[in-house]
Amino acid sequence: MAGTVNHDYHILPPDIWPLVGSLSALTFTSGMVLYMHEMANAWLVLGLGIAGLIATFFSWFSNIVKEAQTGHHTPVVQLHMRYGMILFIASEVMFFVGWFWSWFDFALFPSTISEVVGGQFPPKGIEAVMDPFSLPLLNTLILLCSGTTVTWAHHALIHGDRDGLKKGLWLTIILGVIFTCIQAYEYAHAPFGFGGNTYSSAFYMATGFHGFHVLVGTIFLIVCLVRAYKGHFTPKQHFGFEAAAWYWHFVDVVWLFLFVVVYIWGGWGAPIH
Amino acid sequence: MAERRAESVEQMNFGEHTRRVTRMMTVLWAAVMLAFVPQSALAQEEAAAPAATEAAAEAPAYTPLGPDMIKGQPTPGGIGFQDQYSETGEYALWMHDAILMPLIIAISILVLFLLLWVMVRYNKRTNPNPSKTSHNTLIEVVWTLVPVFILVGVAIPSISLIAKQYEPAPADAITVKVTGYQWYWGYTYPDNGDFEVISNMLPEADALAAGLPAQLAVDNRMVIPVGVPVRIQTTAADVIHSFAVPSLWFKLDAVPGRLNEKVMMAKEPGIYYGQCSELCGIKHGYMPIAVEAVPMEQFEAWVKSQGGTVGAAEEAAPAEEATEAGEEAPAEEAAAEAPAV
Amino acid sequence: MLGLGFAAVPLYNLFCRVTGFAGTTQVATDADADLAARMAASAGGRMISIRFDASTARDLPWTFKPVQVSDNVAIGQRDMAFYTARNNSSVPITGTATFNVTPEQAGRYFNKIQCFCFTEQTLQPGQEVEMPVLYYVDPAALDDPNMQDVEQITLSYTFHKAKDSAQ
Amino acid sequence: MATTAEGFDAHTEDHGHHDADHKPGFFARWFMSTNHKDIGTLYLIFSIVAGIIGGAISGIMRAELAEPGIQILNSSIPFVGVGAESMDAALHHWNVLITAHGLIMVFFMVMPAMIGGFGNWFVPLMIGAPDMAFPRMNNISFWLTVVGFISLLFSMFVPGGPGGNGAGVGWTVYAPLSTSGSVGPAVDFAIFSLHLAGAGSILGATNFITTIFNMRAPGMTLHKMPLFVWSVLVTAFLLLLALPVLAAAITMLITDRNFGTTFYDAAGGGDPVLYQHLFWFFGHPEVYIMILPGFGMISQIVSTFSKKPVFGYLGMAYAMVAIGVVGFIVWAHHMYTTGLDVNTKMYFTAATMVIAVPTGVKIFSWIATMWGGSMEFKSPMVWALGFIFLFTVGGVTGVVLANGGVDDNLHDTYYVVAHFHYVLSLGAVTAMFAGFYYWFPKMSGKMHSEFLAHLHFWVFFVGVNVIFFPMHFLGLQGMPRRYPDYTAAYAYWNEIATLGYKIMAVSIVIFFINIIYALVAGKKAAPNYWGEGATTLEWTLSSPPPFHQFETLPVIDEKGQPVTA
Repeated sequence: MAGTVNHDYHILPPDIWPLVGSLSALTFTSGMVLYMHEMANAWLVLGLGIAGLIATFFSWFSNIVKEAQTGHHTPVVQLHMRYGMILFIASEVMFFVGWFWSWFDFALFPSTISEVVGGQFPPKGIEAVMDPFSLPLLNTLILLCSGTTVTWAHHALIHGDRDGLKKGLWLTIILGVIFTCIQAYEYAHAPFGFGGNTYSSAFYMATGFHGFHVLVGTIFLIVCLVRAYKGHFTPKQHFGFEAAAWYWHFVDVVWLFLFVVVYIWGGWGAPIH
Repeated sequence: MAERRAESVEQMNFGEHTRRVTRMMTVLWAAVMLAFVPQSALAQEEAAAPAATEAAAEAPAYTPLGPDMIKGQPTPGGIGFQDQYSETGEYALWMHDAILMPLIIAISILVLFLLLWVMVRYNKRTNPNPSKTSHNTLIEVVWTLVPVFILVGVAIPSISLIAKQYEPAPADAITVKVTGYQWYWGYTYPDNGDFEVISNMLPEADALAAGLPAQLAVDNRMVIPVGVPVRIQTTAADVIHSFAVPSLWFKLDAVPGRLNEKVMMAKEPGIYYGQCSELCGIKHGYMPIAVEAVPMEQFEAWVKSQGGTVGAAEEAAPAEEATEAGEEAPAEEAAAEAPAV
Repeated sequence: MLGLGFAAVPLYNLFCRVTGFAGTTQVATDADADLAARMAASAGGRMISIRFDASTARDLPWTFKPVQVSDNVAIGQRDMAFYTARNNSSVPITGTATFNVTPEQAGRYFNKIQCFCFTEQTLQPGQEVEMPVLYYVDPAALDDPNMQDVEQITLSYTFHKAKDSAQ
Repeated sequence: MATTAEGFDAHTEDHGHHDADHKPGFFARWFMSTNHKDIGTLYLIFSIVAGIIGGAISGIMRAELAEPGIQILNSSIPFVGVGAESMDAALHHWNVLITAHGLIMVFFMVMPAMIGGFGNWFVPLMIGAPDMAFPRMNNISFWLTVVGFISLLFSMFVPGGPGGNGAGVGWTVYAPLSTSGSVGPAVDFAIFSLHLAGAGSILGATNFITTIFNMRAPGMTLHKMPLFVWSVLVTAFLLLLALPVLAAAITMLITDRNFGTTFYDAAGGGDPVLYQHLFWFFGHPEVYIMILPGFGMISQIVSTFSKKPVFGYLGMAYAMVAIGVVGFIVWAHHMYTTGLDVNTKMYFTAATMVIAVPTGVKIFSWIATMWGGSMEFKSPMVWALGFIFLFTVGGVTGVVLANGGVDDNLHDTYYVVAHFHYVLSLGAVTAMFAGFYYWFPKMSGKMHSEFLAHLHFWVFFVGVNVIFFPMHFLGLQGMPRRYPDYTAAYAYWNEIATLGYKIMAVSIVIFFINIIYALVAGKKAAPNYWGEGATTLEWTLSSPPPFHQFETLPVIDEKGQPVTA
């Protein structure tokens, strides 16, 4: 203990962003409350909160990138990050469990509940559901495809093929953006509105939160692309990229569940739009 | 882990079995009760004597029970359950007083005794050289298995108690539909002309003036016949309430948009108090429940005094009609008959 | 892991039970109903009592009642019941109904073949409608030990103001 | 806050002989911290502040309940909102108080102290790690908890339900009382408060699991970890898996309230009982989250002061794992009266009783640890002994409540209140005080007064028992919980309970006197002030430990003891 550090862990200097981030989160949620209750200055507060959150994420992750570039991310620190990412994804999975729980509750037992739903699911009020084998199937293929392109990028990276990495990432991002656009189009042209009954509530909230995760995943991949252009990743050390890829696969798997459970099974027997 | 999971599966099978046994027991019990009913009815008349004699002249006129007939209410400084006036209540009370209480007191005292013992025997002065024992597989297995056996022992009466509480009411049982409102109760008697009694808490001064307990007394009680199972169906009009009568061992949530059902039975005539037991807003504490159990004639008199009907009449006419419609008219026609909307 | 394996069975049961399996009425087709009637005929026609219950949410100024309080039907036999609803307010109101069946274990055997007007019902001021329900009790109930003691099944409807009802 | 901080500062100077002990300035150190010990200290201070607020609220509640009728709520006491003019406002205020008391004590007192405070301080120390795996994320976990608390405070000053300001929906926030039943923004602030604190806890859980899996000192296998670390590990998993489900459930509340979804609204086909399922799927693991770290601390303390290794170490560790796992499949025992069908109720009765088995293993193993030991009755040990007995009493009433048939009478009565306060207020809080006295000198470098700590124990022990034991009687007699007012028959025991509160309040004053005494005049603490029984790694460090410890990682031998160089 003579003042020399003899371990590979990463000891960090003090940082202001956790405090800023938390206050921004509070500003954001408070802004949400103001907005939901149509109170004064809602947009101002909400905007401030979002701006603060964006600034926090930007600076925070910039710092992590800088630290990685300056060699602070020893193998054990990289292992931390792997664990951290896996656990974060595990908690995300449980978040979706909540939404699927309500979906299954409504779909399996359209009951305790309701003539509103006509004792059936999708409920009577839903005149038509989306055809799962039209746009949703296309979206499934797009996401699956993007899963392979991101794997391609990963392999290219491991084999030192920077060009392949960039191409793979570009493709993945483009596919992600197309997915989001199709999803937006689908929402805009859905044969049922938001809320008002169990089907559309659970449908929009589950697919909506998935869509949000796609958006986050896309941004994550864009960051990776930018970093790839800056020459950040090496065949040995590229956890930032791997985390993005894991996250993307998680988003992918959730979509498969959504596609099978919500689009195909959940809409079974209902007239198709 | 595996052991424990398997254990609970076993308990469940065991539960099935117990329920069968319980069902048999119930039949036996019902037979015995039949034998007793006339006697208890006599006893009731005695108990209700003062009220009955006055009313006797004009046959069955209804007189609300007075404060002397309050049976189900907390006692000042009481430390146990309220006295129970129903069959399930008595069984549950036995289960608590004869099985659970002795068990938990024994466990607590055992732990206390062991703690005191180690404190006296194994402290710094009496045992300066600590042993280094850190394992003893046998004892660890013992203190895992013994609680398992004890719990299985507790589970037997527990599961049969649940089975008992879920016995459905007979088809011809009087039905009371209890609706929770913010912040009062409504009691509907669909079999007796579908009138609704609205029950609000009596202001403290009025309650005390009438010799009734404040916070519990209500303006209109829920009247039920004594000695027979009553089908209670609960629902709510706004938020979740809970219909609870401790002395009849009854508690059932009233959930909006949903009907819950359970049997209530009072063995003796009397007034049984309860209170709303699910947080339902500002006056959650001010929507008490008062159940008044009276002999059947009194009950019928009360129903008439509320403008209700008594007897088989209520089932006959419309039901017949509906049956015919259902049997003769195919679905499509019926649909056509119904006003198109 | 082994523990989880063992837990799977009760967990599966649990899922089915907890999520509200009981209390669900089934929607049946005419063909189902015919089959049920034949099965019932061969089983000897045990009777069961059906009670009809109606509630209204507090914010809906309607009178909503069953026409008949209860009815005796042979298990498996199709039967029809009627409810009436009346709008007591001075504006048109759209209501929707929820239903469920008690006791809990009876829900899975209570089949509605058709029920006509409960979904999104708009009533003009003072308008009164009669709404029929065509139903039968599945003879499979006769084989369920949980149903042995059930002598009466309650079909309960609650009318709420429809979510998007303008008022 | 400042006093304590300076106190900590002042007495670490003599260790400042190298780079590792170079401390940042005041603002950087306490608002931008990336040091697990400082963050732990912040958590403890925050938890004490929240505890004072939550405790003051329960004081108002007990004062109101001292006698029948409404006395305090509608009298004019110049305190947050108390002194409502109309009766409705007074009654609404009552609901706001019970809601705030529950949420504050659960999310902002017990959890921050147990996991954030002691977990942050001692998990890295006990496994021989220099810090947590994600020091910066550790800090945002803390600040998210703080802003969550602030959001809850906001909710008290904006309109809630009919009747006044604040969220009066109970800590369980049951729909539809929390949706159509209270339309004001207060409930939204309260729900977002849970979102924020929950996000902090999930990040914290990720951090703890990573730290425990990856940063154990060389030679410290999972089966050589101190039990406190085990308890935090299990707790972190419970947090990680349970909290997101709560987040989903309360997000559904938000959208039902504001965006027209109908998850819990029967009018749109939804089901109010669905909320209860989702809530208790989180809520039951949550109660273990609050008690498991306490189990861990008690194990350390009992072992230390018996001068014996923990008896049945593996059984103890896996009992906690079992409690954690079973905790996920018993949730509906909180819902026995909602109209569950008979089979469900039987299943949950059986499954719930199973939990008594691993809990029993823990109790008996603690006693067996003391058996044959050479016990020293220092203050932490006295608290630990108190914990074991009180937790047993709280636990056995749990066995009573587990029975679905019996619970039909006890559900939502004071018996339940007594039960969960015995395991939490007398269990978790007692464990926290035990841990506090055990480690306070390690954290501050100053010895507290053993006399005051013992006095604190006895006054507290008497006080809380006088508060909560009569509540069993009230519950058996049928008094429902969440009532501001009651019939005269309940007056006797309520009055006694309020008396108990006063006694308990005195004990808290003693606690603060003891802290002040220690910081001002306490003797300097040696590295291992508890002597030979204390064998875990934190005792190899100075008191307080250097700002950055273990710059050369300790090595653990076969027996689980550090190899001395």
